[in-house]
Amino acid sequence: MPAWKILNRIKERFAAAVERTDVPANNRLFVHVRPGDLREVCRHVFRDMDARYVISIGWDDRPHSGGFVVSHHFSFDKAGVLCCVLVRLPGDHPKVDSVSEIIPGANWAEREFQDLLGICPEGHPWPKRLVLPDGWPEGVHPLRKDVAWNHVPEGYNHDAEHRFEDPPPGCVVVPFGPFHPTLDEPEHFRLYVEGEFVRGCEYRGFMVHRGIEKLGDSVLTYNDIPMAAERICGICGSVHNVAYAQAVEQAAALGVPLRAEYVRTIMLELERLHSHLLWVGLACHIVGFDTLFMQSFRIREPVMWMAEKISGNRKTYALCVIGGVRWEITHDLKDEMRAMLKTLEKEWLAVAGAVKGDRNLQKRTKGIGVTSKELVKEMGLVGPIARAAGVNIDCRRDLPYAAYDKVDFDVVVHEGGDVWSRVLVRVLEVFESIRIIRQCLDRMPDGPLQAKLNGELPVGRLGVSSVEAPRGESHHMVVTGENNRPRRWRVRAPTYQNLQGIPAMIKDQRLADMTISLGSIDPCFSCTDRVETLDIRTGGSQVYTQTELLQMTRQR
Amino acid sequence: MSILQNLCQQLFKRSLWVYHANSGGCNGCDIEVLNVLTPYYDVERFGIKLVGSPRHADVMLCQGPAMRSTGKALRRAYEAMPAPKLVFAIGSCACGGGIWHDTYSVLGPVEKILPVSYYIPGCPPRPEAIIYGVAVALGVVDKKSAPVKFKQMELAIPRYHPEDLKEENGMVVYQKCEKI
Amino acid sequence: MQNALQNLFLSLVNVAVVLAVAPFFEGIIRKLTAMVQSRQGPPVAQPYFDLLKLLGKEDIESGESPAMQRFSSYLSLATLLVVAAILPVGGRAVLGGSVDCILLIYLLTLSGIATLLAGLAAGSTYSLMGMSREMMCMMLLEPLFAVALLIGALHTGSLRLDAILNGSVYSSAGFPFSGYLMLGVMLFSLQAFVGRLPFDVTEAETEIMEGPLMEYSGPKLAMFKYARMAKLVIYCFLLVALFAPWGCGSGDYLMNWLLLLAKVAVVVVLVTVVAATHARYRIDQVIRYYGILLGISLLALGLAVFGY
Amino acid sequence: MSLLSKIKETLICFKAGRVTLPYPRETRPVPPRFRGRPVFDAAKCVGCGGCASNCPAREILMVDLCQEVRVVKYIGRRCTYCGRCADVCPEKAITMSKEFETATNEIHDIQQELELFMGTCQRCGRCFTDAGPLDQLKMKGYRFDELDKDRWVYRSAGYLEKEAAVRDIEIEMD
Repeated sequence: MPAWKILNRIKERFAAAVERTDVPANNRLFVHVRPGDLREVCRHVFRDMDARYVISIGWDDRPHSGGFVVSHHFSFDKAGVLCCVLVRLPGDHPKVDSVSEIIPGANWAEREFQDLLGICPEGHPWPKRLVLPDGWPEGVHPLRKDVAWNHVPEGYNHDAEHRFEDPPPGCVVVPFGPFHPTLDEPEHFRLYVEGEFVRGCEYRGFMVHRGIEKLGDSVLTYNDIPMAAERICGICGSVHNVAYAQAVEQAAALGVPLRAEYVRTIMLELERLHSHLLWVGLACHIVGFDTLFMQSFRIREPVMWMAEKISGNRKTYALCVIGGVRWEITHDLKDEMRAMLKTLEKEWLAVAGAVKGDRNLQKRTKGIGVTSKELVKEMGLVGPIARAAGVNIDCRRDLPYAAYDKVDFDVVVHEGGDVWSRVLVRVLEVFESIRIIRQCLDRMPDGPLQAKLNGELPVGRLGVSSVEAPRGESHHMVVTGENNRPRRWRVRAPTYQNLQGIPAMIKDQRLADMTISLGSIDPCFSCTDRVETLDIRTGGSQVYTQTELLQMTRQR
Repeated sequence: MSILQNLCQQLFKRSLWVYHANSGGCNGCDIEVLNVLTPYYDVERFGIKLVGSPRHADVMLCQGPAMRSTGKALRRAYEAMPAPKLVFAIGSCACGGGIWHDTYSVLGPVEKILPVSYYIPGCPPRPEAIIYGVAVALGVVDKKSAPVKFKQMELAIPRYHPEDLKEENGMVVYQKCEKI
Repeated sequence: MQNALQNLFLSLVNVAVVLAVAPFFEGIIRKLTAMVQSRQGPPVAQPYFDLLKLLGKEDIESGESPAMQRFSSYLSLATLLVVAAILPVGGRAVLGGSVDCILLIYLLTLSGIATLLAGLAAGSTYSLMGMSREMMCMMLLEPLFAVALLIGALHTGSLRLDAILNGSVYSSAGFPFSGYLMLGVMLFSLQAFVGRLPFDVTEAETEIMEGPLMEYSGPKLAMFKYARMAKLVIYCFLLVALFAPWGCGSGDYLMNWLLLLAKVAVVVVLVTVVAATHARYRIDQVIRYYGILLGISLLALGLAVFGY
Repeated sequence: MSLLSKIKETLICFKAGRVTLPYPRETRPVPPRFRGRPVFDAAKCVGCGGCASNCPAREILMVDLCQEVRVVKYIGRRCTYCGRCADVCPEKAITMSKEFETATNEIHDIQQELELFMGTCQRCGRCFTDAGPLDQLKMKGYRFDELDKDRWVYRSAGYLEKEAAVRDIEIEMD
């Protein structure tokens, strides 16, 4: 179903509400609606048309149109269309109807633009500060255009501590983080524990919020941003890099040479390989199985060497510039890569064979951290977490980019929904990645690496792009702008959504399972936190059913 | 007692327990630090071990810039370590603050909060670079870098040859200038 | 009088040997684990360096009650050293044979209690959690050993340690059925006794950050670490002495020790390989596992009472 | 079944054998494309400032001491080793070296500083050629060289604290 058909269906219902529409391509749809009808339109798209919620983004458009803009992004995975529902808001005291009641997964996103832009989500169930540091005074919003990127407001309180809610009665508070051996990244969970069972948690994250988006729209330029973008996350850097470049290219309607598309695909899959191998290792480390941790890192190391040979660095590949890539893959490298893939496949086959029957490992992972299909839908969970719960989504197939529409691969789906299913999904995806890289190596054409660009990029255009990171869909939006830099660049990393599903996953689990449940989403806090601070809370010590829990996440 | 303390200092060469604290970096350095523990690099052969509590640690590996939100926690972790203790800054973010060294939520390099003893630049540093940094710290190898300064002696563009670089007061100075 | 002095001297030799070899076995474990993990691994002498270094580190006084922290750290090592002193190497009756297996069980329990105290004294959330786990494990684990000794006592009709440990039923030609049963139980619970994977729930680094030991630093940590290493040697020793004392009881005292250490080394290798190939069990799974073992051991005890 | 898996896992472990590399006793050659520490060649540098304008970490600084002397300063400590400076340099004065063993106890050890005499072209600020399709767009409005106000030639001035600026650059003028 192409974009215009979806548009027609929206228009049928809300003819009066739609102010302006834009269909730049068959797979992109921008619908501007009246602020008053936003909630109903979103409900229709999310519930009746069964779209997947991606993210909500706000930006300061005052220098150009005198107001703010808020955009809710949805994905029609079966039709392969990204749909953005936009509203324009006034320049003073911007307010927008909150959609968190309808879409629980929008909770963080709305609090984020409340923090960073001062757009008030009216009717939000729990508008607590999410992103900004605790000592940050009210009323200063760093992403507004009139605030400099290095502006630290007066009244910043260095001694402020986060104000946590009181634990439910009968529960002990177990602080988890900010420095915990399994987390590797600073995040703070306050677990409410009763005996050995976790009854709820409050999350104070966004400690890795480095203000990257602000840098992107005020200091860096179009071609610097890929370098910053890949440092959003050290493991899936290339994903952000490519997603950003694609968003800009899409906004500017810039074609990329076919060869560059293949190079991007290869690097993305290489990244998936080393990320999945890493994850299997780390998951084993979390449950104390250090030998398999060591072995999967041993198997992974040649992949890192390969990446270093292609791009000159093991992690941050500095791969993309707008309109192409910087590194070519020569014939020698192709041969080396094939040899590397061959040994990798052999060794991983042995590991997969051994792990599948390992009851000791299964005991620690089966029935742990269960997600249901409903939770996936409500919270917008993506990637292996969704696929392990039987939800068949994969951007590589649904919203094809780079050279993914030119290669064959299967999307690995499992029904279990628990940590063990996620282990299996990831173990099997390694083989799919190997398959994709092999096809790319065979089919890569010759040609230029970068497109020739004449003149400046058009201004004020919107580009959105989704890339399937090892952890799930990574979504970038760019509004092109003046001075050779975007007006707004927003990153939605997969962990941003997946993390919101954690309270439901760890509820009433044993404390010992908390780490592996959290680890199973392959959390990448640095991705999530580019911008500010947050709390999730599911409290109470009685047992909740799934529906009640969802109800609660909506309230909070 | 002081004999034991002396011995302890000496034994750092043979036994070094590290605690790694990511104060807000991108994960890249984290994974590389994990990587040096794994079969190909295996720093355990130098007696280096990763520990989970700062109380057990001799060295704190800092990755990521000092953030406004984690600065205090980082400081607390440092204070929890028993003396003698070292701090290593790993990666561009910890050494210099990275691309975001001056944004609203970043304080800057970790040396703003902690006394850094050794710097290991790189983004991320390869595992070998980390091992090298540890080796420098333990005095196994000598450091190789020194600040480079080119100065104009005459009003002409010099043509430089690497062999004309001379060390002077711990700096490499280009001495010989040649008129074109 | 001279006999008593000699006895005392031999006990001291016991203590010295245990103190000397404990880090060595730990070193072997680390080297072996490294081998399994395809890497070079630390030198075998590594644990000696670690301990010496820890002794020179600053000793941070923190937590609820520093005095109790100090006490518990010394207690943990001291009890194990007392156990070492009363070990009847080569069938030697210690202290004129006045040491019985009840004392041994008490002492072993006391070393567990030292960990409890340590967790309690530190007072942080993770320490307390480690403590509660340790308590649960202890309650199920300690009876296993007691049952093994009791069966020996039943068969020999004596509670004397040297009688039970060396040359008791377990080594005699008529190895009773309950003995086989108990051997199985002890083999399956050995990992738990020495606190290695997959049963190191009380100190799980990735779950509760080394639990009770989290707050300890410097010399106190060294004491705990040393105690842990000594525990490995002593439990392996007891297992060997109970079930495979052959070859001991004759000849030189030091020869006896060497033979024993060789056997202990074999057991240590076994422990290492199992630890390296298993994931850590969760506390409830551990408890269930111990429960089953306890059931079997009680069955064995019942059988032993009826003479099987 | 489980035991079989364990045996399989053990086999995988032992099959691989010991793989530990002997570093630092022996070094493994780095790949040819490796991006190590950038090295500045004073003989080739024309002082165009392209590197400074393209550095994502904003750590290549330019300062005009006077009309004739320009100082290029590479601080090094927050370098991301992306190689953009080497890409845009029109004279290929910057090369990404193979050095990665740069660990030090004194962070200033990785600094590089070039003093350049500037010719007549120095004020155009556009001396560098385009390496990528977008680089030609970058040359607008970054140059800031009002000497008495702020001497940092950089697209956004004053991002460095005053003291740091003074400490970072010590230039003896004779």
